[in-house]
Amino acid sequence: MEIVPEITRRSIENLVGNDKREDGRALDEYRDISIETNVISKAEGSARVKIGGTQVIVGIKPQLGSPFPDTPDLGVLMTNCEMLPMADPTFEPGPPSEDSIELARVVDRGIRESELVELDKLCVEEGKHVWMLFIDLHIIDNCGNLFDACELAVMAALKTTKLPVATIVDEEVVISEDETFDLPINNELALCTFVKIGDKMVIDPTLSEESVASARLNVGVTKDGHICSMQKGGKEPLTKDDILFAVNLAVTKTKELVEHL
Amino acid sequence: MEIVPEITRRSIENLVGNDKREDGRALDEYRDISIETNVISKAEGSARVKIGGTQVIVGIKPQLGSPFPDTPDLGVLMTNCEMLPMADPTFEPGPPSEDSIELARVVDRGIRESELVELDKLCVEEGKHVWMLFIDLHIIDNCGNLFDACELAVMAALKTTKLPVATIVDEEVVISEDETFDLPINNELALCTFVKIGDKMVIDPTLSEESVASARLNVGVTKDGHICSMQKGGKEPLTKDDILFAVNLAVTKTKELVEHL
Amino acid sequence: MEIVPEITRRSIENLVGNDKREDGRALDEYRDISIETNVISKAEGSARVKIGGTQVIVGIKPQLGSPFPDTPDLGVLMTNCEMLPMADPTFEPGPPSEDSIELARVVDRGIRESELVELDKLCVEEGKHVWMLFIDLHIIDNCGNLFDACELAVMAALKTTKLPVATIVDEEVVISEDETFDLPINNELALCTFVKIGDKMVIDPTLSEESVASARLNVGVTKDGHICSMQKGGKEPLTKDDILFAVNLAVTKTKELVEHL
Amino acid sequence: MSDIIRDDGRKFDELRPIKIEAGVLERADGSAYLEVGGNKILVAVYGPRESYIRRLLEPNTGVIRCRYNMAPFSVDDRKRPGPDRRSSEISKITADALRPALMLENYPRSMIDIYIEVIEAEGGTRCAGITAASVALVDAGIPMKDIVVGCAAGKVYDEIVLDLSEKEDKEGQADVPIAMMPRTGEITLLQSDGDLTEEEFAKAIDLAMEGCRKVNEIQKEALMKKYSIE
Amino acid sequence: MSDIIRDDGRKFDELRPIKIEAGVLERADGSAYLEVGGNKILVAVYGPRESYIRRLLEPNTGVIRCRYNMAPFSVDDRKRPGPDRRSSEISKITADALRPALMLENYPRSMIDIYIEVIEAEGGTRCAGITAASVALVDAGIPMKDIVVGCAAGKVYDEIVLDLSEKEDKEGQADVPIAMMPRTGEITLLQSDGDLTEEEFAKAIDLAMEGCRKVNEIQKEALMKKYSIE
Amino acid sequence: MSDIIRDDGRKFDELRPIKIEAGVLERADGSAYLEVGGNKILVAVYGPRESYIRRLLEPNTGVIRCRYNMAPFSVDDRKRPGPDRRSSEISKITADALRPALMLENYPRSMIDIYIEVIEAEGGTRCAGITAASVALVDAGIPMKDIVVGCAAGKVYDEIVLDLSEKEDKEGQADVPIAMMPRTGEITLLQSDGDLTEEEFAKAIDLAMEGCRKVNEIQKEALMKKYSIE
Repeated sequence: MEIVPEITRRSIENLVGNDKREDGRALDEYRDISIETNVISKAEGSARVKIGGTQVIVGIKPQLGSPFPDTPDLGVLMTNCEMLPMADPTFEPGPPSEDSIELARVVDRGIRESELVELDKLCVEEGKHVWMLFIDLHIIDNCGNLFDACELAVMAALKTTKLPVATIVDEEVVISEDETFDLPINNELALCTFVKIGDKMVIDPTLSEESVASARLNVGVTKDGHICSMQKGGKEPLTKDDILFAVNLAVTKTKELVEHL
Repeated sequence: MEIVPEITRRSIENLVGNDKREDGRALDEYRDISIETNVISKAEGSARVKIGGTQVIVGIKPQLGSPFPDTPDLGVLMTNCEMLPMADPTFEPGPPSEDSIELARVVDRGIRESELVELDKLCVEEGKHVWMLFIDLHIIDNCGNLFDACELAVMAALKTTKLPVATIVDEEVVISEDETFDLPINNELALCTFVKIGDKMVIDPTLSEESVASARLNVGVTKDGHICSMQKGGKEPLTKDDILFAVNLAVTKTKELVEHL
Repeated sequence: MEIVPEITRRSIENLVGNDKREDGRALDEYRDISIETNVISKAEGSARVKIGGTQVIVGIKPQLGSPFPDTPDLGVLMTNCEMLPMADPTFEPGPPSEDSIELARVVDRGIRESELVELDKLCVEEGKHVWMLFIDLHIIDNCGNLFDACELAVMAALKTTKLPVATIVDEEVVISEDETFDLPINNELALCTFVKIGDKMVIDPTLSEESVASARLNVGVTKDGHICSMQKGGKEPLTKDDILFAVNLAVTKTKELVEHL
Repeated sequence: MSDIIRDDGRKFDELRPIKIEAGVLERADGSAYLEVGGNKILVAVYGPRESYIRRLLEPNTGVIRCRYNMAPFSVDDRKRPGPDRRSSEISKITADALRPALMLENYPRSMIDIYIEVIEAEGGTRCAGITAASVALVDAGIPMKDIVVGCAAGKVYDEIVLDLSEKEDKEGQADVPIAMMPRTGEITLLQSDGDLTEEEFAKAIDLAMEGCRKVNEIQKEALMKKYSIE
Repeated sequence: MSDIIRDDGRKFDELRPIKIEAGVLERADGSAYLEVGGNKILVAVYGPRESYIRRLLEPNTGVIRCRYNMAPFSVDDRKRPGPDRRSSEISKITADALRPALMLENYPRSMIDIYIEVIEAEGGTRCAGITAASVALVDAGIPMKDIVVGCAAGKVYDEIVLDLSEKEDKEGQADVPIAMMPRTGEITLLQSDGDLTEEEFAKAIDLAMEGCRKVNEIQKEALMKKYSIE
Repeated sequence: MSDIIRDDGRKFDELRPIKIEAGVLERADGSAYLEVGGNKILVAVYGPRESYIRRLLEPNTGVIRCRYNMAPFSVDDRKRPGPDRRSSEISKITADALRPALMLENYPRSMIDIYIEVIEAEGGTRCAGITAASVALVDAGIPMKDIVVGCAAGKVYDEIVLDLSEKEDKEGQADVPIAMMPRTGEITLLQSDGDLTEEEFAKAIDLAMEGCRKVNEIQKEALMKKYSIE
C-alpha cells in the first residue's frame, strides 16, 4: 500500500469528521456500480463489475473431480484471486500475497457459509465424481474496496453459470455436448466493507480512504438479512459499537446492492 | 549457526583439553534425558524427547499408498524434519535447509538400515496398497545435539505406534474403525553424536560445543551392538583413530540410551 | 550474458564489415562439428555434440503415460533444457531461465513442426497408454550457438533411440525385457542460427559474436529444404532482406549439417 | 439464556478446561504452552531484534511478524508441512490482533517474531494461539498496553454458546472468534462464519467478550505462577 | 493469389473484426483494450519508474519488462494461474518486439512495465498483445519511434492466408506471427511454425506485413478517438 | 582376507576400471572427466571469484560451494531435473570433504564453485565426484594442501570388499564411502549404511583407505598427462 502524504491524511480525516468525503458521497453511500455478465464466451459463468474506478473480472470454469472424503455427495467450490500487477503500481507479480489470499478467502466464505450454491446438485456420482467450480477473480483496476466488487462479481457470475449435463453411462462419465443446466442458486449475498476513519465507520472506501483508515470491517449479508461472514482487518481495534453499527447498516445496504444483480 | 566469541571458544577448548566441560559433565556423558510417548492423541505414534534443554516432538501418521515398483510387498517410511524458527534464533522459516535435510536423512538412515521396522507387515495388498508411515520431526528447542534427540524420539514413537487394521474386501481396501495392531519392531537403535574439540571426541555436545568443534560424527548403533549408520560432518577432518574411538564408545553408550525407551 | 569490452566490439564489427571473423572463418561457415551417439548406456537414445568449443549432451528416456485428450493416438515429446552453471560463468543454478526456456522451445518446435517423429507409432493403446519421450538437453560448455548444437544433438539421439516393445495383455501393459524397436523417424532437420553484426548476417556465431550482435535468427529446415521453424531474438530489428537471405542460406547449409548425422 | 447442557456436558457459557504455562522453552526470548480442550499450542517470541530481512524493517517503528503453523501430525489426516492459504490468513489476522497492544513505535528498525505452533488441533486454534502468544510476549519482557486474549462464541442447535469444540464447530451453524484487549474492551480480531441474525450476532459477541475476560484471568494466573516462583 | 473463401467467410487477406480502445484503466499510466475475433486483450503500462527490484536496473539505460499472462478462464480447459513455459517465452519475445521502438537510453535506472492480460483467447494472442501494448505505451505518454504492430500470416489448406483464427491455427499447416515498425518496415518479432517452402515463406511474410499495416491504421484510429475527444 | 571372486570377476580389494581426464571444458576455470565402472562424471570449477550472491560471502575467508547434480538420463528411470533431498545432502558433504584441502583463508570475500554432473550413474557417484572435483580444482590452478580422493568399501555376501558396483550396492549389506587426504591419511568424508560389526567396520575403513591411495595414483597420472603434454 502506498504511503499517503500527511496533508491528504488530515484532509480526509477532517472531511469524514464532518460526515463528508473527497468525492462528495455520504458516509453510507456507495460509488456507482455496474455489472455486466457473460463477458467471457469460453467461461461457463463470468462477470465484470465496476464500483467507481475499481474493476474486477471473474470467470467460472467447471471441472470433474473427486469429492472430499467427508462430503462424498457435494460439489466443490475453489475461489482464487489474482491481484494483477496491472491493477495497482504496488502489486507485484508472483505467488499470491497475504492480501490476495485474505481477499479470496473472505469472498469465498461469504458464498460458502451462506450455502447459496446447492452443492448437492453438483454431484454426478456419489463418492466418485462431482463438479468442481473454479472461481477465478482477476483484479484489473484497484481504486479501493476490492472486497465488495469481488463478492458482487462472483455472485453475478454464479447466477449466470451454465454447466454441461453429465451422466453415468457404463460406469463412465459422459458429458453432454450441448445440454446444459443452470447452476442452482437459492439465495443472494453481498459484502459491505467499512473502514474506520477517526471515530466514524465509512462504507465503500476509496483507495485513499483505505490508506488513512485505522481498521476495516467486511460484513457479508444475505438478501434476507442474515449475517453469514465477517472479517476485521487493519492495525487498530474496533469497538463493539463500531461493529454493531456496521452490521446494522450492512443489512440495509445489502438490499440495495443485490438489486444490481 | 551463531558466531562464538573468541573467549568462549578458548574457554571451551581449554576445558575439553583437561577432560572437562562447561556443565560439569565428563566427555563421554550425556545430559539428562527424558522421553514421553503418546503425547499427541491424533497421531498414531508420538513422542517428546528432551536432552538437556534440547527438545523435539515427533508424530507418526500412516497413510495408504502405492509401494515402490521394486519393493511391491513392503511398506514405506518417510522421514521429514522441520527445524522450526521457534527453536533457534538462526533458524528461518521456509523450505528445509541443507542442515535440516541432513538431519532428517541421517535419522532416517538409522531406522531404515537397521531394518527394525518390519516393512513386509505393512503390506495390505502386494503391488497395490501398503502403509506409508509419515514420520514428522518438529524441532522446538535447540540446545545442541538434535541428531540424538531426534533418533530417540523416532525410536520411542515407533515403539508405541498403533495402526488401523486394513483388509481387502471386494477388491477395495477397508480400514477398521477400531481394530488396531502394534507396529512390528524387531530391534532398537540409538544415535550417538560426537564432536571433535582440540584432539578430543566429545559426546552429546551442547550448542556452544557444537559451534567451536572442528568436526562431527554421528554413529548409529543397534541394541545388539551393530553399526548401522554413520555420518561425518563439519569443516575439518577426523583421523581414523578418532573414528574408531567414537564407534567403540557408541556401542557402549547405545546400551544406556535404549534403556530410556 | 557478459559485457564485451568496447574494443572487442569494434574489432569484431570491423572484421565482419570486411567479411572476416576472429577465428578466420567465412561469414557462412560453421566451426568444426563432431557428433557421437549412444554415449549414455542407461538412456534409450543419446548424443554428444560439439560445435567448436560448444558442447552439449542429450539423453532420451521413454516413459509410459496418458495421451493428451485431443490426440488420443499419438505419443508425446517433452523437451527440457538445463543450461548448467558448469557451462558458463554467467549461468546460475535454479529453475530454467527465460533463455533456457526459449532454447528448449525453439529446439522442440523444430522437431515437432517437421513431424519427423512418427508419433502415431508411439501409441500403445489408444486413449490410454502412449510412450512419452523425455528429451533432456544438458549444456556443458557454452562457446556460442547453443541452438544449432542442441538441435543436432536431439536429431542424432532420436535417430539412434530404441524403445522397448510394449503390448497389452489382459488390459495391462506389458513391457518386453529385451525386444526393442527403432524410434520411427521419417526426416532429418537442422537449425541454422544467424546473428546480425553491422548489416551482415553471420552464421554459427561464437560467444563474442553473440554478445556484440544486434539480433538473432534461428531457421529450422528439413533435409528436403522445407522451413519448419523460425525464431527472431535480440534487441534490434531485422529487415525483410536479412530474413530472406538467412532463409535461403539455411536451406543450403542444412544439407551440409545433416551429413554429420 | 437457556440452560441447555452441551454434548460434552458444558453449560452454554462454559469454557473447555484450559491450562497455560509461561516460559517453557530455553532458546526463545519468551514462550508459552497452552492446552484448551484437545488443543495443544506452543508459542515462542523472539525480539525486538534487528531483522535479517532488511526490506521488512521500517525506519520509524518496530514491526511484528506472526507465523501460525500446524504440525503435520496435529490433525486426523496428515497435513503437508509448510504454509497454506488458511495458515497465511490466520498469521495475518493474528498479527493484526496482537499489534494494537504493542508499543512498536519504541522499537524503530526492529522486528518482533511470534511463532505459533499448533501441536494438536481440536477447534479454536486461532483464538488459543493469540491467547498463548500474549503470555509469551509478556514472558519475553516486551511491554504491552494490555494482554490480548482470544475466545469464540458460536451457534449450535440454534443456541448461542461459548468456545466451540471441534465437534460443535463442524455440526454447528456459526462460529464467531474474537480477540480483545480486556482493559478497554476493544476488539482486535473478529470473524464470523455461518448463519446468524443481527440479534444472534449481538448475543454472540457479548458472550465471546465474556469468555475473553475469563480466559484473561487464566493468562494472569499463569504469569503470576511463573514470576512469583522465580 | 486465389480467391478462396475461408471457413468463417473471410478472404485470404482479410483480418478478423478488430476493435481497439485506449485508456481503459484508471490506475495504470497507460492502458488499452483490444478485441480481434474472439480474443480479448487488456494491457496496462507503468513507467518509466524506478524499479523495486534493484538488480534489474541498469545505470545507462532504461529497461523494459513484459508479462504476458492468460487468465485461467480465457481458454476452454481452465489454465492454472501463473507463468508457464509458453507464457515465459512470449513475454520475452514481446519485450524484444517492443524494445526497438522505445528510446530507453533516455531513462537510465528506470523500468517500463508492460502487463498483457489475455482475458479470452481465440488464436493470435501474441500479436494482439503487441498491438495493444503499443497503444497502451502511447496512452502512457512514452515517446516512441514508431507504433509497433503485430499480425500473423499462415498456411491453411495449402493457401497462404492472413490472421489465422484458432480453428485455422489448429487445422492449418503453418503460422508466421510477426511484429513490425510500419515506418521502416523493420521486423521486430518473427516466428514460424509448420511446413513452408521458401517461396511460401516469402509470400507469408509479405502478407503478414500487409496485415500489420492494416492493423496499424486501427491503432491510430483508437488513439485519435481517445485524444480528439478529450 | 578371503580370495572370493565377485560377480564382475573382481577380487575383494580390486577397483573397477577407472579413467580420469583433466581439462575437458573450455569455459570453466578447471574441469575433469571421470569414468569408473559405468559411472560418467563431469566436474567444472569456477573461482576464486566474487560471488553474485553477496550474502554468501565472508569477510575473512573464501567460501566453497558444491552442486552435485544427476542428469535426468543418468539412471534407469528418468530423474526429474533439479535438486532433491539426496543431492542436497551429497552437495553438502562433498563441500565438507573438499574444504580441508583448500586454503580458503587466502581468498577473503571470494567463492569457489564446484559443479559435479553425474552424466551416468552406476554406484559410487559421490566418491567419484569428489575424486574428479579434486582434479578439476588442480586444473583450475587452485593451490591445495593435498588432492582429496574418495572411495568406498562395503559388505557383500558377508565379505568386506572394495568399491561396490551398483548391483553390489543393491544386494549388499553395507556401504562405507569415505574421502581422505592421502598425505596425512585424514578422513574428510565418512558415511556408513547397513549392518556392520565393529570389527567389520574397522576392516572396511582400512580397505577404503587403501582404495583411496590407489585412486590417488590415477588422479596424479591424469594431471601429469595433462600438464606434461602442454
